[in-house]
Parts: sequence; structure tokens; C-alpha cells
Amino acid sequence: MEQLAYQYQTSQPISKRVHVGVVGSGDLEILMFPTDKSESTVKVRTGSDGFDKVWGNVLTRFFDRYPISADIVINDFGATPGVVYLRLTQAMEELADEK
Amino acid sequence: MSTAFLFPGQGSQEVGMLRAVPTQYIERIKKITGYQLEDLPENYEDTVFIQLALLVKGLSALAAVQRNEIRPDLVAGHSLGAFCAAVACKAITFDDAVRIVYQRAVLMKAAYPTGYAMGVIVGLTRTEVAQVVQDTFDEMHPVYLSNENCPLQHTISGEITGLQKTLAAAKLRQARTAKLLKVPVPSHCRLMQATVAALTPFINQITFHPTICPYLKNTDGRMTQDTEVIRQDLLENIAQPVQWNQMMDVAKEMGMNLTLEFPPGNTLTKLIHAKFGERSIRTINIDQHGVDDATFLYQKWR
Amino acid sequence: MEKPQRNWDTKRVQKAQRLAKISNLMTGKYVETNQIITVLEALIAPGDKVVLEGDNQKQASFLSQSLNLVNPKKVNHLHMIMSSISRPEHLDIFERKIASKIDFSYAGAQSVRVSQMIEDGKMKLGDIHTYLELYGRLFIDLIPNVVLVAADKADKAGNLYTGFNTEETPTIVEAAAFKDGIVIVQVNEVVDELPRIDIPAGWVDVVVPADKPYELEALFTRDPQNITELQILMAMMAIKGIYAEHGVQSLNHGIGFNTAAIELLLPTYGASLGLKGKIARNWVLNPHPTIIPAIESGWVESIHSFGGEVGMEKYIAARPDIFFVGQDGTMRSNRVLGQIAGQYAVDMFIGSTLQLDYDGNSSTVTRGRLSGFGGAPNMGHNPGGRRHSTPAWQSLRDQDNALGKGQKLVVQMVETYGANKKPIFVENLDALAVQKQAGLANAPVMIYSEDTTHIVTEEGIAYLYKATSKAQRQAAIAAIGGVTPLGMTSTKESLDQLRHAGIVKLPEDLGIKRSDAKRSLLAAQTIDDLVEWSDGLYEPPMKFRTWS
Amino acid sequence: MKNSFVELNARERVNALLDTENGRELVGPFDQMIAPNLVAQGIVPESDDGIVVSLGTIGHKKVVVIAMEGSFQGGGIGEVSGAKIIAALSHALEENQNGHEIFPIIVLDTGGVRLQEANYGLLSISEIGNLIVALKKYVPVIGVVPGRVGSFGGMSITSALMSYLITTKKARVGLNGPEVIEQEAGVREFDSSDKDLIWNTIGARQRVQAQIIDELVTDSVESIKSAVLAAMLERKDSHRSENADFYLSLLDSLDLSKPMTIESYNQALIEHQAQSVDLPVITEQATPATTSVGYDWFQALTGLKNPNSTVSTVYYGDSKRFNEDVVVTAIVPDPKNPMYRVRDGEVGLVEGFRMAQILNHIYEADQNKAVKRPIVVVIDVPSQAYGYNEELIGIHVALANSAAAYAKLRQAGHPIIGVIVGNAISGAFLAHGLQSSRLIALNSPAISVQAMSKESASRITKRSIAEIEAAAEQVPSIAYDIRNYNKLGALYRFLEKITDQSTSITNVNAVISAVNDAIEDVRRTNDTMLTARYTNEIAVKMGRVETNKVQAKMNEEWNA
Repeated sequence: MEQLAYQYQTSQPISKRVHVGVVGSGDLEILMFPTDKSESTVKVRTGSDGFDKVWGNVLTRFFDRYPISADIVINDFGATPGVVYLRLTQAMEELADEK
Repeated sequence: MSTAFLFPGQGSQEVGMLRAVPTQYIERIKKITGYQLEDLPENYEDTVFIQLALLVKGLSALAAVQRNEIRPDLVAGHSLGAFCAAVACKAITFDDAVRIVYQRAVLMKAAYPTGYAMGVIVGLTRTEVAQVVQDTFDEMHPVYLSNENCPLQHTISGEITGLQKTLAAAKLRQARTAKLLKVPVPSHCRLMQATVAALTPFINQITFHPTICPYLKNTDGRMTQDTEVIRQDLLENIAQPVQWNQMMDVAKEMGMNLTLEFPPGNTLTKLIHAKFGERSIRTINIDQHGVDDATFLYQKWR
Repeated sequence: MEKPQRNWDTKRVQKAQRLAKISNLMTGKYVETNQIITVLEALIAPGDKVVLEGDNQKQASFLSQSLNLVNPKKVNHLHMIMSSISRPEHLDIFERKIASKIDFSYAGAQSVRVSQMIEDGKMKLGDIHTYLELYGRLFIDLIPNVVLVAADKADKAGNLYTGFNTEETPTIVEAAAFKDGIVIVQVNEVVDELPRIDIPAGWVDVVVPADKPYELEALFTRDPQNITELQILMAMMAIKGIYAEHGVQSLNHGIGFNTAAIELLLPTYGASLGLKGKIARNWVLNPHPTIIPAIESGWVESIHSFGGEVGMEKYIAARPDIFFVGQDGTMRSNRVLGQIAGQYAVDMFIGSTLQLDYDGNSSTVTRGRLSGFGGAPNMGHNPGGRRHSTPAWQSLRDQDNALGKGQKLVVQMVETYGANKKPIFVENLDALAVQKQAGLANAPVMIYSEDTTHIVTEEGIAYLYKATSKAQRQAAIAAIGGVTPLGMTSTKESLDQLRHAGIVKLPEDLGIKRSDAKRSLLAAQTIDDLVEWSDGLYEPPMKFRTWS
Repeated sequence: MKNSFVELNARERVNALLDTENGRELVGPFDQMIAPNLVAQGIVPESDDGIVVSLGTIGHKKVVVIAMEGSFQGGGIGEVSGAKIIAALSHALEENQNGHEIFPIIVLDTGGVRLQEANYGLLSISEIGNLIVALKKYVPVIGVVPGRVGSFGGMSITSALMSYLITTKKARVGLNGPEVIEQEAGVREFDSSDKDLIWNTIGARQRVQAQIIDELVTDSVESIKSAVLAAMLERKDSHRSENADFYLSLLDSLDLSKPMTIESYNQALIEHQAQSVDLPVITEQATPATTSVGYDWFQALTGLKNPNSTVSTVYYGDSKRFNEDVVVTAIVPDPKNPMYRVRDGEVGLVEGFRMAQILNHIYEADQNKAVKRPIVVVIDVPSQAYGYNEELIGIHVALANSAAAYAKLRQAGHPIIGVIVGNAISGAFLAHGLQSSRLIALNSPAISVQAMSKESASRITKRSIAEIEAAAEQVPSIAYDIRNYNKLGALYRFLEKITDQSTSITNVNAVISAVNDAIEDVRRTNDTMLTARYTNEIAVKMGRVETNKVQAKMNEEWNA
């Protein structure tokens, strides 16, 4: 397991907390908590070692497209970048649902 | 059903593995080579011990399996395991295998008594590993790309500090695993070319016999029944990458659907599962089940 | 002008001489099973062009095994023509020097050995053809001396029934029968009366009962259990963003979980969009079991099939309104006609691939594997001379050009990272290295960039046909390229521009909610569900059995 | 088309069962109660630790639904996940005791004990089992095994304690997983690669025949929900864990010295009529009946000389060696046992059902007495029996009968005092020992307390034995020795000075005095449950820190 941490300067606060996914084979869970800061912190625990750069890329691309401010916890059990991005964007949809 | 006998190579050895080997085999080795195999932890640093121990471990199990009338449709051995494979397809005798392996190991050890080893990199493609090796290459601490075990598992061979540097670089390039192996010599790369030359006259004296089934070559992944080709493969495999990945592809294409992995360990079974999944090929591991239960499984599933 | 004297029937004479050699072994057109090696040695001469029937599904396995047992001193230097190299003995005949040259289309199951043997010079390569090129050339410059084919049943006279698995058998037989080649057929069964005649006895020279029924693989079955949410999301995008957008009526699906997902979403997601009867009505398709729910819920009007599929026999027989079924009640497939239909007569081809380069060229050939092609190159290109008036075809028309014509939709569906967590998008296709290694005239590209109109990834759809420059095309692929090195070159600005221009659409642009991409949306989630949909008529083979 | 229930994840399953959108999840993922033991071993945790607990209604009746996430760590039960179930069931029990009816619905998808937290799993499972036995006095406890992982290990024992079990044909239910049986008993006993064998033996369709599950329904949300509702409304209860006489007479009629065919077992089962079976008779004789640590301690604690039981592996006897009259129980080896997988002191089918029979007899004898006799449990059980016949017949049911009987006695006021003199392993320990009100242990290095042998744990968790041993250095719950076990707070008294297993006078006296203290402690506190395990000082400080955190959180959220 690797524990990775990332930080992004962002601009759009989120209004509620959300949770998506399961820590099963090839999948992951994502939790987003609202924050007062204009930044997002992301803590990743991943069972697949050696993908820190890919994680950085996925998150950079995500925050580039969706600059939300949140404290994010990710527990990953070997998801492909595609699945990671899917879960991130699904979390975005859950945020939008309330609005 | 097409059954493949698979034999592991250096790196699979475990302290204590000779305990279950009948003493007559240990004595036979002693008689042929003068070398007394003793299962002591310190011996596992010595390639001569490791190679002879692996050979006798595999071949004693082979004899037991043969007594149970299990015959291979093809054979494949990884590196040192190729000698067991050659015995299994009857290309060479037990005694000749011992003679060649002893000579080979002694020459390898003499060429690189200390300071050389092998490493494994998991998670990068062969092209990616080749790039890391090229980028970190240092004449003083040479490292070469060696075996291809499966599409995302490759080994490198060379001088220890060089290996450490290359392994560290592989980690930075997102390798899942990059670590040294329990192999105290730089096998399967050009550093062994002189050893090949020294072994040539010796291996040329050995009598090869018609095979009972195809043999998969380490050096280029081809299948063959040509004894001279097998002789060359056994000779040259020390200085060339083992094309295990390709060997298994060819085995699958030839219809392999049952494998019997000989002891020690289950490395090759794991590679089969990683490569083909756990359903399409039935694997039997002798170390896990013992010869009798392995025979039971073979008879049940064949 | 003095006309030289010549005989105009040398081939016919030669054929008669060869057949005369085995006249003592023949009873009518029949020879005994155990005489086959003698027969092959007598009828095949060194250097002959021989078609050995290896299709996608059906293999003339008795004849291929027997050919591997002939004496290489008698039979050698054969020039083999095979649509599919599938079995170990297809290569063993080259190891044994019975054959020396090959022309083929597909070698998926033997791609490593093919690659090795060509490299080693054990197998001289004529060419790797698309199916239609290979079938076509059987009548041009690869006219066979002998063909070795398989049939289900023969009657006493030698008429053949090939039934569900007719595939390319009649075409191969025709190429020999009318050009004084010798037609040798293995049959599973000899009967008094055939269900129907697929190939008349007059085209057949030798019939041999096989020791075992011919080898038949279920190649087009995908277990819905293994369909992932990403595939479902991509399928939703394809249905809404391509099928509905262009009004696709007639189509071919390549095999894979991506297209299986589409098939299983038609009755659920497709219906919820009100698309029933409006899209995907006429198909050229192998009988994918995953199409059953779409058929049962009334989406499908017709299906013509290249070949059969193990387990689908009873179901197809009971659905003659949909499939091509003879008066006897069993399906007739035909790979040649299917390929032609797929190339010329449909609005769209959609399928997956293993590699795409940055321009959108696609290949399933990977390092060390010379797998050739399946039907994809024929289906997956836009024949330039075609003129079609369907809405889908016309929707790709260049409106500014008075003589502009429409285009076939050629869609590639891929996840940005493959199962081994390596990017699908590569700077250089492995096909280039393989070309060099095997000394091929053409790099084994499956679908060319110029023919590819759409790429779908889990991130969105790139409408490549709308791109006005090569650079824009590449930017569009990058925009849906995920975090692959290509994808990382895409900026937010570039994405916004491409979205604005309608060249790239994300799920939100299509009104698709990613959270809806759930397995519960599949009309069938297991093989058992498919059996239930089929009213118990579909009989899955053992390897697809679900344990319970 | 029907909507598969099996396909859903745990949270979706819970929501699918509940009446539309009325669920309230308790100690959910946002509470971030993750398993520190997993993180310490480099294993990715899940924010809900693989357990979803929701309050809501089904058919407008109040329920608490508890579901295991099978795709997270095989649905294994560790400390946090176990504590979530315990806390939820404790509240449900309290509500029912207070006259507020609430039905517990448990969706099982679990391999049993989470091997990376081994002893926490065993402790939790015994505490869960105890609560189920208590709850059944008020409401049926409904179990659902949809399938994927199925229900295995200790949680199968739990499943057999439940009132009513509903499955689909995609489920498997058994005590020992096929790979573990193969590892322990050899591939000839059970070939874990033989899918036909596995599904024919422990697949749900056969399990209905074997009366191990109650109802097989099609895999759809609707059919599962209606089966659950029907079970609630009709208060269905198969009394599976109170079935000793039926099984003992059945076992008597079978030849289990070799593997039985499934057909012949099914036939025997259909034809069988339950008969009452005589209790074992224990008499003194000239020479020892067997040799084992447990046998020696049974003698020492009862004062019987060379006792011999008519059931060679099961012993019980009155003892006057304590401050009160007690009954001592023990399970011992019989090297000649025709049940060939039960020769080294394992707890098998006979042992589980026999112990239940004996305990029920004591329960009945004391039913009308003001003071219930204490039971002293001599614990020396190397494992449950790993075997094909055992799985076919349902060894987990046997173990559940024993565990249920111990729990019933304790809840009725019998102090149950377990004395760990030998090994205390896995299902055997759950059946015979872990339902004790108080546990006492010797400090012998020969004692192991664990969920599985190292070899099997290595195979299942895909870690080498060396890796497992290294991990045990960090995580006491996966260690095998009694000193580490003591750190969990599970022991009432750790007899540190007794470093051997012998029945020397000093040792025996020390044990007797500790048992006397334990009995008095139980009597004084009127303690009929197992809460002392995690409320004692060691537990609060270090042994069950997470359990207590989860309890506190659940207390906060239950009534919120």
C-alpha cells in the first residue's frame, strides 16, 4: 500500500459531503468533505504501488476540469485511471444533485 | 489435454528444500561431481550449490512423477530448469545433466565470484525497462536487460551497485516492484559470453538422445525436437535472456492446458495465472501437493 | 498469325489422373476414414496451392491433423491458403516441411508461432489479407489445386449440409470445383437424407467420414457478468451520441464487451430514450448471445450472420423472422456475403481495438504477435465508390461540396488504459515493429485513421469526421484520452473549444449521468439471464456455465 | 427484467431491502471508522470497514439492516466491522427488551474472520452470536445470503444461530472454505479446484436439501425483499441451533468412516426421524482413556480418576473442587475415531451436537433452581474438523448448537468460565470456550489462540508465513501466542506464573482459585452477557479501543 497526498488551488466550494464506490478489486471509494479553504487536499491510499505519477495526472486533469474545493479521501484497490475518473465525476454528479 | 512439465530456475530456491530429497540423489551428485550438497543457509549464497540443489530437487521429483507414469507432451524449464526439461524429454541423462550443470555453475562462479546479481522489475513493459537500463547504463557498473517472464515482469543482470541504481530508476518510472533477486551471478546477459565459450567444448562431448516430446527453447521461445538445437540452447541460455513469456505463449498455442510445476516453489504457476487467468489452464504444483496428490490431480483432470 | 497448338484441359487431365490413383479406395465419392492419409498423399502434389478450411469458428480438424501425418517426401512445398490459422497442426505442417508458403487473414490463436516461423523462414509469407481480398483472390491468382473442407452431414451421393456453420465453405469449394481443383470434404455424419443441400455433390470429389466432429469454437459469446460500469457508460454514450445522433439503422458490431454492453442496453437504456424502432434494426452480425434481449424485446428486424455460434442453434431456428433460416429450419451463415454486406451495405461498424496511435490508426497486432485481422478491416472502412442514401450515411456528408458524399460510420470504442494499466494510445503502433520483423509490405493496421469517424472512450466521444485538420483530429483524441501521455497534452481550453465546435462531447454534453452507468441497467447480467430471455432455447457451452 | 440483488454492493443491498429511501445509515463512511490494523499491515482500508448498518422499515415495520461488503476483504469480520454489528445488535436488543419491536436483518457475504485481524474476528463473532441468541427471545433474526462470497467460517456459525436463512442459488454456505480444507486435509479429501464438487456440496441448492438454509429464492430485489418480509411477519424460526437430538440420532445411523455421496446423505436425511439419544455416561476406570492436556485438566478439575466417556471425545462431570458445585466440560482426542477427521481433539459434528445435548440437559435440570450451576469449560481444541463429510452435513450447524447452548445457559444465569489450558483455535473455540462469561488462561508457550493455521492463513491471504509472522509483531490480534492474546483484554485472569500445561497441585490450585474468583465476579455483577470482554481495563486501554469507539459512536447516532 502507498499513501499519497496532493493539494490543489481551487475555487468552487462544495455544499455537502459525498461518498461513492467500494474498496473492491479494481475499484475504489471516494469521500468528499466540504472545506472553507480555497484548495483541495487529496489523501490517497492505494493497493497498487508505483502509480503516484498517474494519480497526480488523474487529479490534475480532474481539478483542471472541475475546480472544486474539498477534502478528499480515496481508498483504492487497483482501479484503472478510467475507473478513478469515473468515480470522481460520479461524486461531482452527486454534489450537483442537491442543487 | 496437453500436459507441460515446467521447471523453475535460480531464485526459486528455499533453505531446507533438500530435506525431502532422497539421499541416493545427493550421493549420486557427490559421486559424479565430488560436490557434497549440504542444506545449510550459508550455502544458499553460492551459485554452485544453488544450481546443483535446484537440479536435484527437480530431477528427484521428476523421477517420482515418471514412476507414476505421467508423461509430458512438452517440457519447459526456466534457465537452470532447462536442464531438468532436457532430462524430462530424454534429450540428456540425469548424470549428464549433473555434469553439465556442475561445470556451468563452477564457470559462472569463477567468472563472477562476488559483486554481481540479478534484479526483477514488475509493472513496466519490456520497452520501458530497456529504456531505464539504457538511461542508467554505466560502463563501470554494467547492467543489462535479461529475462522476460511475462509482459510486465522482466529481469536485469549485472553489477550490484549498477543494479541498485537501475532498480531505483525503475521505481521512479512507476514500476510496481523493483528488487534484487536471490541469484548471485549476472546470468542471461552478455557478461556471460566468455562462460559460454568455456563451456562449449564440455557440452559438445555430451551425448544427446532423441526426445520424447517437444522442448521449448529459452533463448528464442521456439519449440524444437532437434537435439543439436537443444544442445545450443542449453549452452547459450546463460548469456541470453530467457524468453519465458514467449515460451508460454508457444506452449499455449501448441495446446497446453495442464501444467505440472516441479519443485521448488510456485513461481511458474503464478506466472501462468498472471498471463492466462486461472481458468483456461489447469495448474498442478508439486511443491504444494506432493507427488502423490499431484498424481491424483493429474489423473483426475487429464 | 499462326496459333500454337496447345491442350486446353491440362488441369482437368491432371485431376483425372490424380483421382484415378485412388479409384480402388473409393466407393462412390467416399473413402474410408482410415485411408485418408493415403488419399491425401495421392491427391496432393508438391507445390500445390491448398486451401485448408480454418474459419473463425469451424475447423476442418480431421483433415488438418491428417495432412500433418502425410509423408513430407511425397507431399511438400505446399502453398497454404487459410482464412484463419487456428490449430497447432496448421503450423506443424510447416515444421514438418509439408508446406512452405502461406496466405492468410487471421491467426489470433497462433499469432506467436506464426510470427516466429515467418521470422525463421520456416513459413514464407504470401500476404496477410482482409477476408474479402483472400476470398476474392481464390478466383484470381490464388486458385487452389486442392481444397480441404468440413461439412456437418453428407448423403450417399455426396451432397453436403453445412447448416449453421456454412461460413465460407461454399466459396472455397466453388473456387476449386469450377477450376478443376480437387474438393475433399470431411463430414461428421453420413445420412440418407439431408435437411437441405448447401453444396451439391457435383462440386465434391471426395468425402471422408471424420473420426470426430469438426472443431467448433464459441468465439462470439461474452458473459454479461464481466461487463463493467465503464463499458456501460461508454455504451450509453455510443447509443445516445452516435446511434441516435446519426439515426443508425443498419450495422455491424465487432466482438467484445463494449459492444455486448450496447446490445444489452438497447432494451433498457435505449428504450428509455424512445429509440426502439428508430435505430439498430438491420444487422450483419455473428449470433452474439447478448443480442437475445434486444431481439426478444422487438428491437431487431433482421440479422445476417457470417457464421454460427455454439449454443445458439435452437434459438435461431425458432426465430426465422430475424435470422436467415432455411426451409429445413436451420440457419445458413455465409461469411463472404456477410463481409460484403458489412463492407458495402451498412451504416456503421463499431468495435474495439488494442492500440490506437495519435492520429487514430488502430491495430490489434502487438509485439511478437502476428495476429492478422478479423472482419474489422472490411467492415471498418469506407468504400470510396459507395453511394448510399440512408440518413446516417448522409449525416456525414460534407455540405459545402456539391459532389460531396456521405460516409460510413466507423467507430472505435476503447478504454484509455487497458487491462494491464498501460495506455491504449501509443505514439507508434507495435504493428510497425512487427512489420519490420516479419518483412511485410504493409504495416498490419486494422483500421486506418482516415476511415475512423468516431472514437469513444470513458471520457467522451470524439467526432473525428468533423475535424478540419490533422492537428484538430489529434487534439480531439487527446481531449478524451484520459491521463495517457496523449491525453495529458490536452488543456481545458482545447477541450472547451472542441466541445463548442461539437467535435468532442462529454457525458454531460450528451445529458448522460455517469451515476446511471450501473450493471442493473443491463438487460441481462448473467448467462443465465440470457437463457431466460431466450425461453430456454439458448444452450450455453460448458465453459460459460455459471456455477450455482 | 428482474433486478439482481446479488449484483448490488452492501449499501445498495441495504437500501434495496428498506422501504423506499427511509434508511438512516449509522456509523457510516463519513465517520471514518477505518481499521487501523489493516493500515498497519499495508492493506487499504474501507471507510465503513465493510459493514453497512441502517435503521429503517420494511413493510412499515422497524428494522435494523446490517450488510457485509463481500468485495472488501472478502467480507471478513475484524474489530471495527465486528463492533459495528455488536453495537447495532446491542441497541436492537435493548429496544426489544424495552418493548419497542425492531427486527434485525443480516445480509451475510463473508469469509468469516478477517485473517488480518484474526482474534478480533473470533471475539466479535462470539459476541455477535450471543446477541443473536438473546434477540431471538423477542424477534426472529433474519439472515440473507445472496451470494458471491457466500457465508463461511465463524459467520456461518452465526448464520446457523439465526432464526431463518434466505439465499439465492448463487450462494455457498459452509464452515471451512474449500481451499482451507484442501490445505488442512489434502486434495483427496477436498479438491478446491473442482467446482462441481464444491457447488454440489455447499452450493445453496444442495443446502436447501440438507436443511441448512430455509428458503431459496430467485435473485431479484423483489423476491428477496418479499421473502424477508414474510419471514418477519410470520416470525419464521427453524430452530436450527437447537437441533442436537435430531442430528445425533442421524449421525448414529450413518457410516462416516468414508466420504458419503451427496445422494445417499440426502436420502438418509429425508428418511430420518428424530429420536432422543442417551446422554454420554462417564465412568472411572483403571487406565486413562486418552492422552491430552484437556483430558488431564478435566480429571484434575473434576477429581475423576481415569474417566471414560461413552462418547469418546466428549466429557462432562460434576465437580466439588470449587466453592460451588460446578459442571466441567471438555473435548478430547480419540486417535481411533471412525470419524477420520476428528482424531486429534478437533471439534466435529458429534462434538458440537453432544456438547449442546449435555448443556441443554443441565439447563433443564437447573431451570427451576434459583442458583444455576456454573460451567467450567476446559479449553484444549486444536481446530474444528476439516473434512468433506463434515461440510456436507454442516459442521457449522453442530458448532452453532454448542455455542447457542453455552450462550443460553449463560443468559439464564449459569456462570460460564473458560479455562484455556491448551490450544484455542477458530471454530472449535467459538463452539467450545468463546461463549464463556470469563476466560482464564495459563501462560504456556505451547498454547496457541488463533483463527487458522499459519499454512492456511498464508494460502488464503496470499502472504508468506514469514510475512505473517512479521505482521504479527505489529498486530497482537494475529499473533498465535497467549501473551499477545492477553493484550486484547479477552482474559479475565491471565495466570502468568503458570508457564507449563501440567496439572501440578500448584497449577490446579491456582486455576481453581481463579475460577472461584471468576464465578464470584459473575454472580456479583449479575453478568449474563459478554460485554466484560471489552469494558475491562486492558480492553479499554489497548485491547478493544476501536470497539469502544464504535460503541460510543453508535450510541450517539442510534437515537439521533
